Amino acid sequence: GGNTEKPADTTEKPADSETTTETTETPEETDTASDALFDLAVTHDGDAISGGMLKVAMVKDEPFAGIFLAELYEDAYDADIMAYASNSLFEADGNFMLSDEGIATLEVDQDNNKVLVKIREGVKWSDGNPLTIEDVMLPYLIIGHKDYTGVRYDTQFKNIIGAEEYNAGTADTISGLKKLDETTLEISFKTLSPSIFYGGDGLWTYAAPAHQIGDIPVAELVENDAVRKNPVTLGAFKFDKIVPGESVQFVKNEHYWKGEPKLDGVIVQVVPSSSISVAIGSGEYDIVSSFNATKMPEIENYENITILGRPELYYSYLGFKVGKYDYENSKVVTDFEGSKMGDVKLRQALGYALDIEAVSEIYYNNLRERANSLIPPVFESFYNAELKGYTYDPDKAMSILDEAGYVDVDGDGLREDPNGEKLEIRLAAMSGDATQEDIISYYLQNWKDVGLNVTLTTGRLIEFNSFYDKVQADDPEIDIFMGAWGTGTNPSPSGLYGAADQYNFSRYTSDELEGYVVGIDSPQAFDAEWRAEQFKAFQEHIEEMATTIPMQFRYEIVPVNKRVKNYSIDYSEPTELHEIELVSENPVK
Amino acid sequence: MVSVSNDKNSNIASSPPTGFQVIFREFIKDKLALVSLIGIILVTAYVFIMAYLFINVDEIMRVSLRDKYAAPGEKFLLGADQGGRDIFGQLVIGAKNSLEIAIGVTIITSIFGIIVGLICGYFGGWIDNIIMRIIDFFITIPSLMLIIVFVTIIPKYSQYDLVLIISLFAWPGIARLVRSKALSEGKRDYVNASKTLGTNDFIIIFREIMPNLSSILIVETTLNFAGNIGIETVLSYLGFGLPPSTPSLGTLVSYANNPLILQQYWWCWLPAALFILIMMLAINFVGQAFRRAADARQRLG
Amino acid sequence: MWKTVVRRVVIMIPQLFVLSLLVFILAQFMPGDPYSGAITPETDPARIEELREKAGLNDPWYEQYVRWVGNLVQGELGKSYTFQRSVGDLIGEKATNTLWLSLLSVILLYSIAIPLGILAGRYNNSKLDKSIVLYSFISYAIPTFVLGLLFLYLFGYTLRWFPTVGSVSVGLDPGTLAWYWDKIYHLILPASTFAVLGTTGVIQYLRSEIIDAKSLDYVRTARSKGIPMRKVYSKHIFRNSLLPIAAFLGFTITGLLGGSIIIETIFGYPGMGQLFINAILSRDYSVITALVMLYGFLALLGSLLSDIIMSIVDPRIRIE
Amino acid sequence: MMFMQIDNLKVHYPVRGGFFNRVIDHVHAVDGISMEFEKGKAYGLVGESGCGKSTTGKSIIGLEKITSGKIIYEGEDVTNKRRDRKSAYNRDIQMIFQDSHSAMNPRKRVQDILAEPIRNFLSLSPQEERKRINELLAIVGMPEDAKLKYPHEFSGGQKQRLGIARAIATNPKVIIADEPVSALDLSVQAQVLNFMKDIQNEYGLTYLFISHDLGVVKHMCEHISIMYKGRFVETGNTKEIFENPQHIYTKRLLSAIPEVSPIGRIERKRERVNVETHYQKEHNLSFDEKGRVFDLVPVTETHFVAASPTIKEVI
Amino acid sequence: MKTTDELLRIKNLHTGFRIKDTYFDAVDNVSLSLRKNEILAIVGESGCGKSTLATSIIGLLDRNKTRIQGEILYKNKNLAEMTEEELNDVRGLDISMIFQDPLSALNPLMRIGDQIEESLIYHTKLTKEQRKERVLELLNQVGINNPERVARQFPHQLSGGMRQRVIIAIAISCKPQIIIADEPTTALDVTIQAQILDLLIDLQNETGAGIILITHDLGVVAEIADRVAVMYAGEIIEVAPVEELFSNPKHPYTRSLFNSIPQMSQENTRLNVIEGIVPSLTNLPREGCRFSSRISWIPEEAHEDNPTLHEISPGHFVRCTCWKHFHFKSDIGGSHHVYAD
Ligand SMILES: Nc1ncnc2c1ncn2[C@@H]1O[C@H](COP(=O)(O)OP(=O)(O)OP(=O)(O)O)[C@@H](O)[C@H]1O
Ligand SMILES: Nc1ncnc2c1ncn2[C@@H]1O[C@H](COP(=O)(O)OP(=O)(O)OP(=O)(O)O)[C@@H](O)[C@H]1O
Ligand SMILES: [Mg+2]
Ligand SMILES: [Mg+2]
Repeated sequence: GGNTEKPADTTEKPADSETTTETTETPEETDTASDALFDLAVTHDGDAISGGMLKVAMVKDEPFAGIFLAELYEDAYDADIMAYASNSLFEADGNFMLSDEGIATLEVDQDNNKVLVKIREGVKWSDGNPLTIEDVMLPYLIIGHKDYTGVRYDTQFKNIIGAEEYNAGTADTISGLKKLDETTLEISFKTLSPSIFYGGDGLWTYAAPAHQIGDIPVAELVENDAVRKNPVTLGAFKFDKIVPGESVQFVKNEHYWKGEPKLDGVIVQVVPSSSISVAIGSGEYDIVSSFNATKMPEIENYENITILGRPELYYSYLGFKVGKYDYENSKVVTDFEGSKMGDVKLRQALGYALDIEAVSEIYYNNLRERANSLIPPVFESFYNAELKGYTYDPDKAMSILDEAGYVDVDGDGLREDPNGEKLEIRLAAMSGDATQEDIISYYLQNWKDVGLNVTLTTGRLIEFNSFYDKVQADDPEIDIFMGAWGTGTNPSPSGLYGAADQYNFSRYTSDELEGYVVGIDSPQAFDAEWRAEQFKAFQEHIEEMATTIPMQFRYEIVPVNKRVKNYSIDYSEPTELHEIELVSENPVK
Repeated sequence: MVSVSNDKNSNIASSPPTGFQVIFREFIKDKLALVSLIGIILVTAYVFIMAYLFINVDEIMRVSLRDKYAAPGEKFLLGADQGGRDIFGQLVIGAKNSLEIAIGVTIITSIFGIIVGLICGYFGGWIDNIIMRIIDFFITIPSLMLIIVFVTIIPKYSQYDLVLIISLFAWPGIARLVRSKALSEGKRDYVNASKTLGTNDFIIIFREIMPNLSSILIVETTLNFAGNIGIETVLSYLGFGLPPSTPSLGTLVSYANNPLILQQYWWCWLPAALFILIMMLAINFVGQAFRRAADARQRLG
Repeated sequence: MWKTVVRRVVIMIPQLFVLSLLVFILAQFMPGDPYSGAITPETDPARIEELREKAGLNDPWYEQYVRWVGNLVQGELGKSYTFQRSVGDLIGEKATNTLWLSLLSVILLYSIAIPLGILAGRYNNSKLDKSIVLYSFISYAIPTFVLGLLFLYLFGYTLRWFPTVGSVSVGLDPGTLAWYWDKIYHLILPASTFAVLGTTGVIQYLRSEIIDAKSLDYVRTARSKGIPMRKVYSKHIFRNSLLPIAAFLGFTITGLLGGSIIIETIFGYPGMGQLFINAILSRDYSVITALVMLYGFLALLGSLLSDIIMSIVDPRIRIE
Repeated sequence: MMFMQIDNLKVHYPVRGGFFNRVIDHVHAVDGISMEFEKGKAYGLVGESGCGKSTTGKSIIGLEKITSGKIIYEGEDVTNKRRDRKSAYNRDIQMIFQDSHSAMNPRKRVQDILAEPIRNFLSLSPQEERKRINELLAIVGMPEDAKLKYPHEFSGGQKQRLGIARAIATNPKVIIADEPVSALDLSVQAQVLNFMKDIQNEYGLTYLFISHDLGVVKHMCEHISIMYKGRFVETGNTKEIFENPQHIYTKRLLSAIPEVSPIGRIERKRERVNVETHYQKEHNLSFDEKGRVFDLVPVTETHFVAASPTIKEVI
Repeated sequence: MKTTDELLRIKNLHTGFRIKDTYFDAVDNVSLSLRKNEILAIVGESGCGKSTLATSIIGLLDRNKTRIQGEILYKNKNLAEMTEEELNDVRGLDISMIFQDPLSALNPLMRIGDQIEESLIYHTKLTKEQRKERVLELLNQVGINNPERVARQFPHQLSGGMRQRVIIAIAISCKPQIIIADEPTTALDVTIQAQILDLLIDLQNETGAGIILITHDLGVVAEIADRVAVMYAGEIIEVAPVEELFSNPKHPYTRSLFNSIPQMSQENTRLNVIEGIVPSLTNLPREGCRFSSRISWIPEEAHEDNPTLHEISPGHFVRCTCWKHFHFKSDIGGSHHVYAD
């Protein structure tokens, strides 16, 4: 949804092939890289009615999990829903950096590895209780608690001084947290990097209502009604009624610190992908989130909606296994000689052979585009627009292959390797909807056209979870794989391309690469320009090595009914939820 | 007693119970069943001949993006799907696959079910007791769910695995039916007679009892066959059927999940849906004719 | 009577045991586990390993099994990984929906099938009979999902008579009349699909029972008493033919539960069937195993119910 | 000379019930009967429905499991050998079934039906086999073209004759006939009975003739046993039974048989009522506390009656 | 006979079954009458049309598949032409029927009491209590000892004899004028048969109803019938008072039947055998003497062309004059090995 107040989420996540979930929780930023294919904000005129319910459809074929607490939820759709009642403390600017506009402000003391979080006075929870500094501290105590079973207790979190002791049970609280006064919290970190400005390095950007959940044991929290049924929140709207897994009704939060919302409330409903288009056409919903681009033709001609669109913080890629992960010593071991995909020419040829352009056009109606780099263009300052990428060029692919000695010696139409041995390349690809199967078969076809015999690992598309299982385990059945990352707001390659990173799936590392990866997040990188340079060099290097070939960037589109006013998905000019209005009682049909 | 059994005699005496003649007469009487039977045979033959001799699956399944949703016409008899693949070819191959699966499952489950059922029904006693417990177990467990679980855990699964998985859950029903019939048939005096005449049990089971159950078995097999076409398509529809890029009727029909296709690109799903419908109807009509032939009371001819 | 019921229940135990073993072993074979997708660059893989260890996923399967069965026996179904809640609560919520669906389906099914079956049987060989039989053939032949999709498209999307998502509109207070009505309103489409598909069996069964019954001796006796034909039908033929149908109820309900997987998928109805498919897709074992067990248990209960009803309605097999 | 003896034969069927379907009781279908067979004679077994007549026949031929007791055939104990299908005993003892229709596999032609015992018990060449079948058909008075027909193409009497042909195919010595004519009309019944008598005389067959029709038994058998609840109440030769019935149950049975003459029917009815009241009154004396029939005690050398040891003298 | 005594008169009744679009008369030109206080037995071999005749009278045949011609006069009304509704006023009230198989003739799912009560509901104006009382009274009347209990039981809980008594109770519940009993004792043991027959005699003496008793057992006939009609191939071939028929059977068929009864024969003699078999409905001989083919040694000329019933002595009618020429085949030394198809 086009919410406005989410704080930065710096984490990158693997994106599965279809859903747009991973990136829907991204904050806003000016879209500069792309020539606006779509509007970013609605321009519906008319006199607003007073109040009214905004109906939001969330396209999803499963029920939502319904964990409405930022510290605990795992399903991105929950976050989507929570956005209407967000407990977020910070707001971000167009560069995804935390701004001073939100409830709290951040002061970073780089030298002492300390930050100060200051909250506004007079902010109230949806139940009327005032926001206190304890509410800001509580999330740390939850995540760090020994009974906490989520994934947020991670390397970053351990960067907070005292977090590990607290987690081990040897300390009653996290020593790095210090309440300075009723509105200020000081947090001490082991180290600080530029990530801190994006909400990284272990900083937590949400508050939790201590007066409501402070006394609930952490182990029981996730099933507690305070999380499931009647969460107390800070956002423009507050939870009213919940049909588990299906829909949530919000009503306006009179205590909202920015002022009373103009709408009476919001209804968010899960709608299966099969029925969404028709529902949009009949004006059932005002705003549709997680709308799949492949369905674009189904709604293209509707007159009752405006289709908003913006690039997503996402890229998909073709990865090549050129080594193994050494789990004993926790490091990536690159071995070009010993890998089937060791030859850079072969990798490049595989890249040039893919007709991603056609797929983007036909299947995705140009809502996806050929990616040229591992940094989405949204990150204007980091994105290397100069890179050519591996655009479709089968002739080039073939000549490269000929050059490299991959020629068809036995005349079966398929190339053998330079030693004259049969070459079968095993591709692991994720399953998705029906389109995904077509697309993958089309890619296989592309490769066959240049004489490469690529077959599917396990003979079929692999379900999301086991796909990453296999890829991470360096399954010998996998030579190449097609994955995707949602970059989050911090596109730093650390964690994905570093020498010790398990998620460095292609298992490529080198001194040069490691230099860039480490550099980007080093204290030196507080110098923005230097950091940007490192980013660009990183992108160039990977393009050169072709161990990971970017495939597609994508657009997120949001159909909005013409009765909605003051709605925008622009990263830089976000919608203020409390400002949204409707211009008619009933949706436009 | 006297007149009852005599009545029965005279009833049966008026029409011989020998299989083919009766069946033939029944079909002559019931034109719909006849047309259905001929239709099934022709369609099946056509499908198999086309599928094995004239249609190249790789060719059919080749994605041709420019032909996305091509309408029926010159190039594609029944149009093309979103991958620009020929619907007609997919229909034929899909029909072949569905039929093969249905035939495979029917044969396996029938053979297994009939043998187990006959043995249980004839011998009774502890053999029967144990096997019936097993059968009860199979019948009460949620088979669709377990089939789905199976499909997801088989690493490299193919059409044949699917046949085996479905069969695993389908035989007990047949076995139970055959058992109950064999049980009552086994009580008839000709079985006792054979026993006293020195015939061994297995000959009695397979040469005496089985032929007498043949009409019921034919009926059941026919109706099961129809059902098995159904289960394959349902599984494919749910996404747990045939492996991907194997054309399947269920997959074709599942295109209708998308309202756009349902309405505008009807050629993607409608032919497959009609094919299933007509096939099931036809098999059912044939099955009903067999059933009437098997049951003297219902005969038309 | 109670003795028999208890006996049947006792017999169910080994069946459930075997089922649990089967399900558990199958689940062990499923690729991936709930943590395998939980990867972000900042997540320490060691943390995930630690979570796995904590959840006992690294123990030998038999230990996990014993633990699982132990919990199961105590009514503790485990915790869903995707929903982060007790499976019991989760299923409880969905089961209510599915049971509503089944219930309405059964009601619709019988209210369509019984009159049709009776008419076809009573006036057999008439035009009416023939069209009813044809109807029953077609409803047998038409694949569930095709009918479901057509209904959805026609009554849901095009005519917009019925809602196409969810089980109830948000904003209604549970327990109010409006809420109940809204639930039923959401159910009508899937339930009618179900009902239409289920009619075949009942119609054909009733029809042939009635046709057979007409020539039975006791019907002749009844007629020879000089009571009106209408009464002969209602008191002897229909009653006797309908009683077994009542006894099928148990089986019908379990059949419906099985079919719920398809129907709920088509209509996006949030019940146990949909939950199952989602659980399969997200490798939520505790949900998968619990659901299979529950379905198995319900199926057994259904057949028990059928037996009990049968023994109640049919004095010949009345059990003491 | 007794060439076959049945000694204290018992067949009990388990009755299941209670928890776990355990055996909770037994139906004493046959509960200790003894018989002796002389070659070439016909023995009748009479009693009301469910008294165990068929069970007796079936257990002798091996179709039912014997609970206890012995069968001695030509001096040999064959009790447990009966189940060996191809044993000499099984060849020598054959059965004619009540419902001739269901006793023949409707899917088989007459020639295959008749060939079944021949193939199982006699190793004949195909020609010899064919000859034997023709012979059999001739014996039962059927033309050769009957061979190619199916059982349903024959009338009840003809089918019964085919059944007899099958039973005598292996030259058996004993034939157990379980209600062979009760499904037939009078005139057809006559045909079959005549015929059975003829072959008995011709081949010296021994019959165990089971029937509930005393008239038929009287016509066919030299020796009659009256059965009641799995036990014999009276056994003796036909004359003794009919002219000097001892047991109250026998008397009741005899009085219930309708005479084929309207003359004197009023008296017969009165007589019936008398016997019935007598039966009801004497019932307790004639059976033990559990309603079980007493052991047999001799009346004459061939005539035995069940009587309580205490009232033996009274008789 | 006085006509006032006459309860039922059947005149030239034809009842045909439709088989493949043609009607075949299973009852072919039958005329009979039943008097008050009389037991009229109809005997004949299986398939000769006895049951068809009985069910024609009470109108229980499927009207779509049968054709009834002729008259069945009861109280000057022709039952054969009555509508279903009119017949319902007669059935159970004036004419009732007893069926052969006592188990299947009772509704297995209905209590005995209710089944008996049913006809009282429609034919009498008794109150509920009165009906209940009447049910018990009826059960008593048919010799059931503990009527209260039996009334509450279901058919399967009763023995065969008891069930048949219940059926009789149903039949006599409205004190009908005519009772048609189709093989009422065939399924029963001899001892029970005797009891049921005695019961029928007693009932008839009490109520004065006319009973049509259908049976193939000549012993039963001898025990209770007043008059006997012998049927063969759809026709009545001989009618006579019972003593007359048993002492002086005339028609060759009747005589053959008598001679095939084992009881009647001397010990160790051969039983009489009738050549051939009873023809099936579709190939009944429709012309001349229908029995002629089974007594082939009687010359053609001996049979009448259109045999009619001749009254040879008061009340004794015989069809065809061939009886005069009849002598037993075995008397002339024929073989008993007869094969006919
Ligand atoms: N398989 C069986 N299991 C249990 N009880 C049985 C079985 N077969 C027969 N019986 C019982 O054994 C008793 C004797 O049966 P049997 O068939 O021998 O009687 P019968 O004298 O031949 O009767 P009928 O004249 O009706 O044929 C009956 O009470 C019957 O219910
Ligand atoms: N519903 C019917 N349809 C066609 N033919 C019938 C029908 N009912 C009886 N028949 C035939 O009519 C003839 C007379 O039958 P009916 O039942 O009256 O004989 P029956 O004398 O009562 O014989 P049984 O002693 O066996 O009861 C038989 O040939 C029979 O096959
Ligand atoms: Mg018997
Ligand atoms: Mg009859």
